[in-house]
Amino acid sequence: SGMAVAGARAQVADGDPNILNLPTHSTGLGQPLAEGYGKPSQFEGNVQRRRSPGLTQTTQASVSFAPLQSMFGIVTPSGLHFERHHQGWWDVDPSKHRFMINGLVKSPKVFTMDELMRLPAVSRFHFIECGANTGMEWGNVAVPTCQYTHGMLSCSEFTGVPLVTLLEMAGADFSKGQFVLAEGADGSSMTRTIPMSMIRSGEVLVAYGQNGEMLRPENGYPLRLVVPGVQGVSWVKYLRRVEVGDQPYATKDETVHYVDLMPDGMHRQYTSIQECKSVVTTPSGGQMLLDRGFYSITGLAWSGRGKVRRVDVSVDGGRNWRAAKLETPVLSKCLTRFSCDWVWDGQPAIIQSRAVDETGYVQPNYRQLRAVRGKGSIYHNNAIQSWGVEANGEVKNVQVG
Amino acid sequence: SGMAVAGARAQVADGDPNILNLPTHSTGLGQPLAEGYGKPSQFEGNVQRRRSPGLTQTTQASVSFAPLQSMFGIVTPSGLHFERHHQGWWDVDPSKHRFMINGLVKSPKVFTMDELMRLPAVSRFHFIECGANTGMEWGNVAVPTCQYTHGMLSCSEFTGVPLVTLLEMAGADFSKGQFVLAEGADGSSMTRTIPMSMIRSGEVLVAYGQNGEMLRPENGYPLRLVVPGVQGVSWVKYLRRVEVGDQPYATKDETVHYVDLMPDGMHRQYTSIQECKSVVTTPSGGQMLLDRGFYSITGLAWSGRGKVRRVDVSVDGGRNWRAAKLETPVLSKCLTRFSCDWVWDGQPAIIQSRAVDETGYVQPNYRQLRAVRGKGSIYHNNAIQSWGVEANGEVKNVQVG
Amino acid sequence: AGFPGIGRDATPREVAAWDIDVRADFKGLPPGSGSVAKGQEVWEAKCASCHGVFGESNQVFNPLVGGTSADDVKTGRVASLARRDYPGRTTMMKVSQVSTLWDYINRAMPWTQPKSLTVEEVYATTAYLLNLADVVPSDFTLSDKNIGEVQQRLPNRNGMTRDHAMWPGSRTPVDVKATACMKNCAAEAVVTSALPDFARNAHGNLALQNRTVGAQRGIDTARGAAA
Amino acid sequence: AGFPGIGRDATPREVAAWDIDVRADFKGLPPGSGSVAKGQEVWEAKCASCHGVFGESNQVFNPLVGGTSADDVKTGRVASLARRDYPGRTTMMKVSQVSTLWDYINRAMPWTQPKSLTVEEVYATTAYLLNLADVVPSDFTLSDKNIGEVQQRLPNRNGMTRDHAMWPGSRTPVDVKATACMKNCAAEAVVTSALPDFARNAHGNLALQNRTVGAQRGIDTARGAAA
Ligand code: HEC
Ligand code: HEC
Ligand SMILES: [Ca+2]
Ligand SMILES: [Ca+2]
Ligand SMILES: [Ca+2]
Ligand SMILES: [Ca+2]
Ligand SMILES: [Ca+2]
Ligand SMILES: [Ca+2]
Ligand SMILES: [Co+2]
Ligand SMILES: [Co+2]
Repeated sequence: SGMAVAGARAQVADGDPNILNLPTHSTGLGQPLAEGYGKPSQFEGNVQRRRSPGLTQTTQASVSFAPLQSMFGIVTPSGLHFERHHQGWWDVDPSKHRFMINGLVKSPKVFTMDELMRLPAVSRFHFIECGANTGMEWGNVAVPTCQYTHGMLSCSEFTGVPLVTLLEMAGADFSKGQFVLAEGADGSSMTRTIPMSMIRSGEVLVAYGQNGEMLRPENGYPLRLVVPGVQGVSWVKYLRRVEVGDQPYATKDETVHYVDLMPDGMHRQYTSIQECKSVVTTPSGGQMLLDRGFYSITGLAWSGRGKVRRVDVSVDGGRNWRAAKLETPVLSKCLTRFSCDWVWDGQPAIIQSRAVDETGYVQPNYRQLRAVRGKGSIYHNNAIQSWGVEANGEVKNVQVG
Repeated sequence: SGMAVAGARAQVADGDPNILNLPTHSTGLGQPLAEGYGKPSQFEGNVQRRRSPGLTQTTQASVSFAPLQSMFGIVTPSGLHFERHHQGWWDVDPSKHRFMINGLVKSPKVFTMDELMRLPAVSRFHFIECGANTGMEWGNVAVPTCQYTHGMLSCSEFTGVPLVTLLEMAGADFSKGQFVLAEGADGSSMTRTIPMSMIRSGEVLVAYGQNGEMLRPENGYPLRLVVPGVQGVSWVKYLRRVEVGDQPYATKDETVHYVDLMPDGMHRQYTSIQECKSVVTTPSGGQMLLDRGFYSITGLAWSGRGKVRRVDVSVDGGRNWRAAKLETPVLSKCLTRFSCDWVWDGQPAIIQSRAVDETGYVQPNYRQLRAVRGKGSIYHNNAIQSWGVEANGEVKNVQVG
Repeated sequence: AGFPGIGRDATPREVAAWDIDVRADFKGLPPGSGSVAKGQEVWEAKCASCHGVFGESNQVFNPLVGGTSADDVKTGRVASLARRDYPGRTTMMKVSQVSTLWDYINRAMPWTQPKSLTVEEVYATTAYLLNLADVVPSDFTLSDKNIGEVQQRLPNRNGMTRDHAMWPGSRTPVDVKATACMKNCAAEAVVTSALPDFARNAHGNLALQNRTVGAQRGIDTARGAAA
Repeated sequence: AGFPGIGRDATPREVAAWDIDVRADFKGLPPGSGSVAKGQEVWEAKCASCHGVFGESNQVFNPLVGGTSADDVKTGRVASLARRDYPGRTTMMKVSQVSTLWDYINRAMPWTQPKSLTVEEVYATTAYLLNLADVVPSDFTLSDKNIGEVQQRLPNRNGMTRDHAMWPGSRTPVDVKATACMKNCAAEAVVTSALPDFARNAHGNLALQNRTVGAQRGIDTARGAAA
């Protein structure tokens, strides 16, 4: 058989030595309080953010991917939150950080972190996905695991002040001011245009909190714009300024990058919303089933347009589908964990998931997506992902047609 | 005036030097990808778990408290999850860990971690609170900050297999088997009785995941019982065994400890459910308001009997109350974040919060609680917490009557 | 719903290796015995360093023995538990089941070598503790045969109740009933307890226990109270 | 709702220090100018080490220049963008607004010293890049006066559309419309793309990139493909 790794079911005639011989931890005194700030088990050393070799020329304009294949539920531990930097990251002194509002406002304003953190805040669970997530796969299979195919995706509880509150304090002109420019304080001073309609809804946050603590330095400490449903580049890190204007700003990362090339050579500009998407994370590419028998296929689904309504799973490459179970709570513009029973009979299989959101949008397969958008876009690849299970238990990234 | 710390509103005549002189991070190249497993900002060094001096004689039978005063939203970052050990903690090798079911079952069973992690899992947000949380305050004010008064409280997204599924696999006798003993694999081999009614509802989990990653070693890696709504000691860590029985087990931590002394000298045994409770975390004891003006009073509310229905806030020591805003989602047996606007006029104030749960239970004040339970219980102190704001901005832990 | 390939039957030896609990009705108690004299020997060798020769030490853990009386042995209620002036609560004051002592010593003691005692040593140290508390005489040998009788002499055997609403499934109504008054409530907002100024810094400098940015700072308690 | 005590008016100097953005309509562009010749000087001193003397380098970042033609300057559409066989996409092929170049060089370049250039240097390096792409002649001086005309020669100025459903508020319907077929769907479950076996280990050993316990393991790709 092809089962290279023995399932951990070691058993001698009258019992497993791991039971019969009591382990040291059952017969000794353990460690004193860990206190301070804790860290994962030594046995979790393989669960790390990673770069994709050769993807970028520098490590300051680069990406590290979250290990989705090893994660549970919907919350991303902040230590594993994906990174995307355009000019490196900084650990900014929050006592010196300032936030400015200018442009079409009655009076431009300056806020300290102390002041921002005194204002009424909200806490909301949202996904963040890089617009280039799965971008390496537009043309063909390029990378082996879901860490690399889908790992520019994370989900956190963000805490911050609705931007609309701050704009109101500055006396923003909400009728002329149809757009907002958000600007970071790092070297790239990342700039992106956000339409006022999103801000007015109260969804866009000037956030300092992530999963109960402050943002991590690599994710924008001490201040980041949170733009639910919109690609990560708009979630400006080290946020220093918001300007209210009457037209979009055509910044570098909305004119040269994060523009989607269509087959006719036209680029779509200001593509922002992350359309409905899903991926099976277990089993997934680069993994190995240890044995036949029962498995729970699980994965993540999300939509930039609201809630996930349904996820279907196929194990025959898309011919037949079953509705998966969705974990509650199902939240808007947030990851949703799904799962589906499966008994593996040892035969080759192709596992897929397909998400449907509350607008009725159905996640497309590669054929459907490429028919409209071709293969050259880089951005916003939300095609159905296929994992091929081989008879020897190896699971591989494949595309089917 | 008593304003010892200047609010960070530094401003020279024509502008703040932190704006006029661009900071290094705006004019240089930042750090390369952090990759690996990230950590908080260097400026967050004060946000740590801490011991309360003199509370325990050893650091292996001891507690470290979560810094609630510095946390946002409802998720506890796993690095700040409170600790309570009875015989120290261990980093158990998951490949050697086994889980056994015996007692009133058709056939006793053994599972490896590999096998448990193949079964259908659920992910749910729940609070965990030590039954002794706030225990130092039964008689009088004993500790200065909400880290020490309420910090044996955390909240995570837990992932695991419903225990009922595993009991069904073993053919448990659900009619005779009204109780279950859960047992850990550490030196203390912690044991607690769980009533079958809770297990049958599907709520009790054999969990391995916490906030998207594996449990932390100090929280029971690789396997922990999750018993929503019930005090932490029942969430047996390093879980090795569950036995189905027809009566409770009268273990040390349900016969000598975690028993609630009543004024008549009687102890309540098997006190398990954490009744409805809340605490204002900001501003809170040991903090200092920097200035008069607007503040958002925020805190946490929870109930072991279900959802929080309402939280009221008082700033005059309980004479008048206003309904606070509750952050969504409001989940069962989970923390709920509340907030309430407040403009501080510089006068002394006493801040309190009072939670009401979906059963209609109202969190009591000290007078009401002590009238029934006296002052000697140690456990299950869910009284309304008072924070006294002095004219100089200092906030102190006080009790009022 | 079946889960093919997952889990297997435990063998009898496996169950025996782990099924060590001893219940209040003594289910799980292995046959055997141990004398107070033997218990004293084991105690002095393996227990006294932490708990003191008479189980009185407060160094490593709270005292195990003390606070019970001959009268408590008769009534099964430890009278000092109802006193507000009694200094501490020992294990022997609280424990209501002798099985609890046996089970816990067997699974968890000695602290640095749990599960290392022989069955006789567990009986013997349990007997020794019971003798220190005057529950059994000095010449007593505790065994699976007489442990039921000893239970009938445990000072606090009648001191526990399950008649409360915090035991799931109990039908007892909630004991503390507050109401959610909103306006002009009957609160005497008089401070009845607060930390004395001299204890300001007893938990360390609170300025270092709060974030250095945000709505508030920690009080610099190293400085002493403000005027 | 007022928030007394929070926030203050920004001073004009503060706004000036940070309000550096230059919009497509040149709002925000400071007056000034810079020649191609000056640009070449600055370029060779401060830019060429990373981007190559002709903006062609792929060492530190993707090539800035290349792939545009004189015809593109006329049509405002870069023809090579519609070709599937063209090797890469340079900045100059994609950029549709000259303001974007000015704004980005001004805020972010040079990479290790962003915001260090004078206004003249920004005009000059922008002019130099435009000259490399044959948008302006070698003797050109770019200024706030003529930049609007230069925009009319940018190769890809007509190459952008906002007519799609992913720009919030757009009324364009969603472009990709799939349906959720459940049974016997028209899927040809034929593998059309997969990693070749020789690339098994190209991302490192996947056994070390998966948890060592759980429903699955990582494939030991250091070993080579299984038979
Ligand atoms: C090295 C120190 C140490 C030694 C030696 C030791 N103990 Fe303990 N013992 C402790 C500590 C600490 C605890 C409290 C554990 C906890 O908090 O759960 C404890 C708890 C106990 C308790 C339960 C008390 C209670 O109220 O929870 C008993 C009974 C006990 N020990 C008996 C013994 C016996 C019998 C021995 C020798 C065979 C022994 N101990 C040896 C440190 C020790
Ligand atoms: C030390 C290396 C380095 C130097 C020196 C440098 N650059 Fe860059 N440049 C980069 C990198 C890396 C990027 C990509 C940044 C990103 O990913 O956002 C870049 C991006 C650019 C871009 C945008 C290209 C695109 O498609 O996003 C322009 C235009 C540019 N540089 C011009 C200049 C000019 C003008 C100078 C000199 C004044 C200069 N650069 C000096 C490294 C450098
Ligand atoms: Ca929320
Ligand atoms: Ca859930
Ligand atoms: Ca098998
Ligand atoms: Ca048993
Ligand atoms: Ca002020
Ligand atoms: Ca501007
Ligand atoms: Co990106
Ligand atoms: Co506890």
